[in-house]
Amino acid sequence: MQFKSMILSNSEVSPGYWKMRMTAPTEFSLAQPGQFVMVRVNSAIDPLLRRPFGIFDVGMHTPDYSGAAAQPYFEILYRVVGKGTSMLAGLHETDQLDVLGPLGKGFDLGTAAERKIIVGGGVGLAPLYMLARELVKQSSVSLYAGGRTRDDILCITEFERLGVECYVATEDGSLGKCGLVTEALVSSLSNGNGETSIYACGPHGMLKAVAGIAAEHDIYCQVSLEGYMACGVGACLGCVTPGRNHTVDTPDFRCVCAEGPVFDGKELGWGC
Amino acid sequence: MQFKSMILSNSEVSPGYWKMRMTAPTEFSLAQPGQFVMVRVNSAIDPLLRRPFGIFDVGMHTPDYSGAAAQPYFEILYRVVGKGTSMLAGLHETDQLDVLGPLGKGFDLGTAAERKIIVGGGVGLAPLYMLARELVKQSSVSLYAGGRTRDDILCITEFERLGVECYVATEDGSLGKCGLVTEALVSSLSNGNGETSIYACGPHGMLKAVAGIAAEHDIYCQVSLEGYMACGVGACLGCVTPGRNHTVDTPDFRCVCAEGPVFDGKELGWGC
Amino acid sequence: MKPDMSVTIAGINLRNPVMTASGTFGYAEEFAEYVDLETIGAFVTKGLSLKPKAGNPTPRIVETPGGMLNAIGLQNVGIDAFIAKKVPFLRSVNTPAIVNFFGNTIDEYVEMASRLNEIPEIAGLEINISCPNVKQGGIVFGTDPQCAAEVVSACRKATTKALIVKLSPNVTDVTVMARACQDAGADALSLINTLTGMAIDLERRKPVLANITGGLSGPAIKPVALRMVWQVSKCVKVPIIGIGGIMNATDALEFILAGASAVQVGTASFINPSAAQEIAAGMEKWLADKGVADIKSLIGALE
Amino acid sequence: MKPDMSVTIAGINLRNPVMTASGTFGYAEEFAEYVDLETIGAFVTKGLSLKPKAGNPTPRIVETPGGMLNAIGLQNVGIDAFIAKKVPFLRSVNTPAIVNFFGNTIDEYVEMASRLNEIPEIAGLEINISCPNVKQGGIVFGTDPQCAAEVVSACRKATTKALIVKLSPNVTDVTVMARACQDAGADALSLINTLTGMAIDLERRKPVLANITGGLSGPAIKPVALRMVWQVSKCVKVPIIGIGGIMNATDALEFILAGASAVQVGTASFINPSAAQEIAAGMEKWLADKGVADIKSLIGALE
Ligand SMILES: Cc1cc2nc3c(=O)[nH]c(=O)nc-3n(C[C@H](O)[C@H](O)[C@H](O)COP(=O)(O)OP(=O)(O)OC[C@H]3O[C@@H](n4cnc5c(N)ncnc54)[C@H](O)[C@@H]3O)c2cc1C
Ligand SMILES: Cc1cc2nc3c(=O)[nH]c(=O)nc-3n(C[C@H](O)[C@H](O)[C@H](O)COP(=O)(O)OP(=O)(O)OC[C@H]3O[C@@H](n4cnc5c(N)ncnc54)[C@H](O)[C@@H]3O)c2cc1C
Ligand SMILES: Cc1cc2nc3c(=O)[nH]c(=O)nc-3n(C[C@H](O)[C@H](O)[C@H](O)COP(=O)(O)O)c2cc1C
Ligand SMILES: Cc1cc2nc3c(=O)[nH]c(=O)nc-3n(C[C@H](O)[C@H](O)[C@H](O)COP(=O)(O)O)c2cc1C
Ligand code: FES
Ligand code: FES
Repeated sequence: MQFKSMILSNSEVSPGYWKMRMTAPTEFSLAQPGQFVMVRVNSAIDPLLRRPFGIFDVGMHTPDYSGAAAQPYFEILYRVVGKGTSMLAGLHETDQLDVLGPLGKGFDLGTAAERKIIVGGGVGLAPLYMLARELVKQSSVSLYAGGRTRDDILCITEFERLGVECYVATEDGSLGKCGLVTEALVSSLSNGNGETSIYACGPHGMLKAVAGIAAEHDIYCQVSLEGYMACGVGACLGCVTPGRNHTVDTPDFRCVCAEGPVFDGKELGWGC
Repeated sequence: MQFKSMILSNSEVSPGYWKMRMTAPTEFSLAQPGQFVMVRVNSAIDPLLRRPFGIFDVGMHTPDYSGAAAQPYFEILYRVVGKGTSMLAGLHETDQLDVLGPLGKGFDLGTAAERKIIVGGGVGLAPLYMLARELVKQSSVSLYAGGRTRDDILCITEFERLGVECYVATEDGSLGKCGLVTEALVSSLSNGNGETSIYACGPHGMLKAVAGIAAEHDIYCQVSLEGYMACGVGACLGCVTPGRNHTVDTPDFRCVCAEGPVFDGKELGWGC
Repeated sequence: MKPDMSVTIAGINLRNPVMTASGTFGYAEEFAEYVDLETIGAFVTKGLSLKPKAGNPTPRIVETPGGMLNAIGLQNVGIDAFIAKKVPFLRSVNTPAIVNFFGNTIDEYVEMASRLNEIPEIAGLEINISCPNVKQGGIVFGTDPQCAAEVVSACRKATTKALIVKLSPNVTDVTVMARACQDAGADALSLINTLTGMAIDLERRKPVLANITGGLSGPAIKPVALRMVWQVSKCVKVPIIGIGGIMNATDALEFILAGASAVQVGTASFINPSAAQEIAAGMEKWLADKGVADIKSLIGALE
Repeated sequence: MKPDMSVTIAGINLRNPVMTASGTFGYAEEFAEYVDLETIGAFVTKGLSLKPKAGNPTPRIVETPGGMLNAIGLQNVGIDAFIAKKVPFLRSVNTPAIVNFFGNTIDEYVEMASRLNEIPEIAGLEINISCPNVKQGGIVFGTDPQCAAEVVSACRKATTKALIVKLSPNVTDVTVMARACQDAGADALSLINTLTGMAIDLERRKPVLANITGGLSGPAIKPVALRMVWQVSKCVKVPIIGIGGIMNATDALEFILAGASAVQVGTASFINPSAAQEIAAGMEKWLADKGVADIKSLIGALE
């Protein structure tokens, strides 16, 4: 759906990473973990295109002053990387934004029996919090969070509060294990324990590695992709990613915004 | 000069008319009545060009909290007519703007002996307040303010506080005399009293009428013009206006931003 | 009094002059959730070819100042899948559907025209002789009056449906192309397609788009589009469909004044999926406010 | 370590590759208060003709999305007043001055070239064969390879100074024009001039510009300019000066990667009078940060 949203809060949660809470219509609470929104940063033409962000969480906001009705909200967790995100970081409470969403296909929550492993790199954790919140209701969940430095490890305490077992790895060793999060992941799998399902979001390189590891261990693995998007609704074909059987003569492009952003790792053509 | 300025206040003084007070470097206090500034509305490319505004006043701002040093400021009085002015009206205290100015040639203050008549139409009053403030120091000053309705008659109390004799005319009669301000002006001149000098700013039609009246009575009349401006410094030649002797073969274009915005009414080619 | 917003383009009656531009509105389905599809004048579907087309590798789009570049490479499902999977939805909506198509040879163009001619759900055809993205593709036709005329007259023979020719702005004199296409049998002309542009990623020292160059669209190109529509309207008799950077009702009405009988909304639908509906409503409101009884009285009404 | 920012264009040594574009920096004097004129690579002065030129009636400029249209009509003081009133200032500044000029006939172009050749303070000439504003003016030369070649070779014979030819983007194939001008004796090519556009005032039902059409400049045209610079750099040997929507150091460096040996900053100087100086400084800082020793190593370094 398309709606005007009012900013309830917008603050820096870690150097360069911001969390914004915005009002939403009631139906928005049906958003699935892994779905995203397209945010129009302002009503001018700079920036022109909407910006896509995963849905970090949804909930009900109860204003301080008594008597006020509770207000459905959603949150995004975003990293300031360029023009649009810098402008977002400059916005204040009560500022208005035009939002499109929830968009795309979210994560398949799987079955209670499975052990759930979540792998997130940097801001890739954004769409995984709401997922964890759902998964812990039925299964044991562990999180493997990776980043370049400690500043890239976001919201770990929130995940722990959910009862998620958290393993952290940073490339510079400033927090948790020193190295890539995928290494920690492999070792945990090597002592193969029962039915497992993997959920991953992060840099393309990491997703490719995770999908590879999952394939080796024959584990069902869902990855959430990014792609340059204009429309967010499957119309422009700007965001496509090659599917498993893609060749130029037998095109097999998948639309990240409409068929994804969450895909079965085995369904994608990971290229080289 | 070019400087970063911080907004000290920005409020609506009459429906659709706003006054903004902004910090300025010390040298800015040398600004002459009739000079203008070019304001960059934001750092994005929409709007792309700076917006020109007359300097309403300059002064020293003493912050409430003690110990703080007094801060030179200037003010603009602006009417919300389009994209840029709407955005300006949306700005808050402490927001920053990039400002170019003081620009252009201001009013010639004349001699003490002369009686001074100021004629302003709508937002054309903006650059005339600072002028009046200077003129009252040495001469008797009367103001003829015109507008479509009462809402277009701005800051009259400020002018009166300076000791300026104010005559108001509105086309719908909602304030002062009903009709055009130029009619009131003519009648006052008809009982010709000694040496007089006229200063006018407002819609082109009004300026043309005032210049005509002044010429008839052989009175020295300075008018402040508007023109579509890109650079504000005499480089783009976008803002020109035809001078008295202008013909296509003997071009006599005057640069409003550099040679004006204030011109001797007799120097301009008023066309038809 | 409700203004008359209806126009007729090449025999197609439109409830209002606002169409959606090819490649920016998918096959209409994609926008059903956001727009009342029966408030729009017509849709133009994504460029179609005989065989399915893979399109270009990614990145395919990039934002530019006031615009965007795209190098989708005309990815499309091909005419068979189009008939099987897309036409049924188009049938279900009471709004004329115009199919934008292309080929790599005159024969392909002709085969497309004749096959599309058999589909009753289709109100008209828009020939894309101007897509700048595919190297061996349309661009040749779109920049040479001779070739353009050949394609158009060949397609003209192959279909009895309304034939709209979409012009490229990447030419020295668009009026030459316009006259050539009119004389070859076009019922209407739509312009402009995208301007060829390029974006560079300084840090990677590479073009941003995998295809290197792409087509520039959005508000940035509006002044060029308005100028070309105005130029063409002065030299052809067939109706003109104005395209290029239309974001709101004011933009659309400017194109009408410049000589367009209808407009297409493209990139704007990405920024605001309900743009076409809102623009149509905004135009009607403007006419009502100004007491203009009939939109047709504004076509080419520039003083 | 301080990067080497110097480049040589057509024998003119520039301390850095950042020039100011003709018509956007006056005669440099106008900006002396805002810019240290000796931090800029070179200035190009406002288009000059034999006789003073009145230019177009007003309005002459209008803002457009991400850009602006201008129809100044090449107003200028004429060569006599230029020599008397403007050259003395140019002499006083230690930065190369390049004079942009035009004529309505080949003879006028030639007379201008030979008279300018006599002025020692002038480092080079830029022939404007591409100004889209004057009806009987440059446009003809700028869009026909034959005419362009004639003007250029005629001027070539009339001057020993560096001869830069400024190309129009309003053509089907800019590489054809580029090769024609190179072969006719141009020492360098500068591109792009403005794209022809139009703006309409809906309420008045009139074109905004008194001249009806004008030249589009600013960020909006950057993708088209980058594409043309890249295309031309692939097919000529002479150095290229990149122009079009350059607002900051990143934009300028993108043009260098695309194949430009220098750039010109135009509209940006209106929005920020110190743009050229800041861009030059920003480019140097970027090279220093990346450890690039010499700007020349980036020319055409696009992968
Ligand atoms: C489905 C999806 C979900 C996302 N979720 C999040 C999230 O939860 N938190 C977060 O911080 N970021 C997320 N991103 C990335 C985010 O969209 C970009 O960081 C953001 O668009 C950058 O905008 P900018 O103007 O600051 O950067 P600029 O570089 O100025 O943007 C220029 C253009 O490139 C596009 N772009 C730049 N980086 C990316 C990217 N990584 N992915 C897609 N488009 C990009 C922008 O949308 C814009 O069109 C997501 C991307 C997608 C596709
Ligand atoms: C020397 C000078 C002094 C001025 N002083 C004042 C003042 O003190 N208070 C005030 O309210 N207005 C003043 N104006 C007019 C003011 O500049 C315009 O109202 C303003 O630029 C409109 O911007 P916009 O984006 O809201 O309107 P838009 O219509 O969106 O602007 C579009 C373009 O047209 C230009 N433009 C629109 N109207 C005018 C106009 N009347 N004059 C010049 N350019 C215009 C804008 O600068 C912009 O480039 C002055 C103009 C000049 C030239
Ligand atoms: C993503 C995208 C895809 C497009 N695909 C096509 C196409 O398949 N066929 C076509 O004729 N034009 C295509 N176009 C061009 C548009 O139909 C339109 O002519 C152009 O975008 C200018 O209009 P706008 O500025 O409103 O977007 C496409 C444009 C975009 C942005
Ligand atoms: C107001 C204005 C006047 C111009 N006058 C000239 C001119 O006299 N001769 C010329 O060759 N180009 C002229 N140009 C074109 C610029 O030199 C430059 O090629 C064009 O503006 C694109 O660069 P930009 O986008 O950085 O402005 C003018 C441009 C503007 C905006
Ligand atoms: S963003 Fe347009 S199809 Fe995915
Ligand atoms: S605004 Fe540029 S010359 Fe006056």
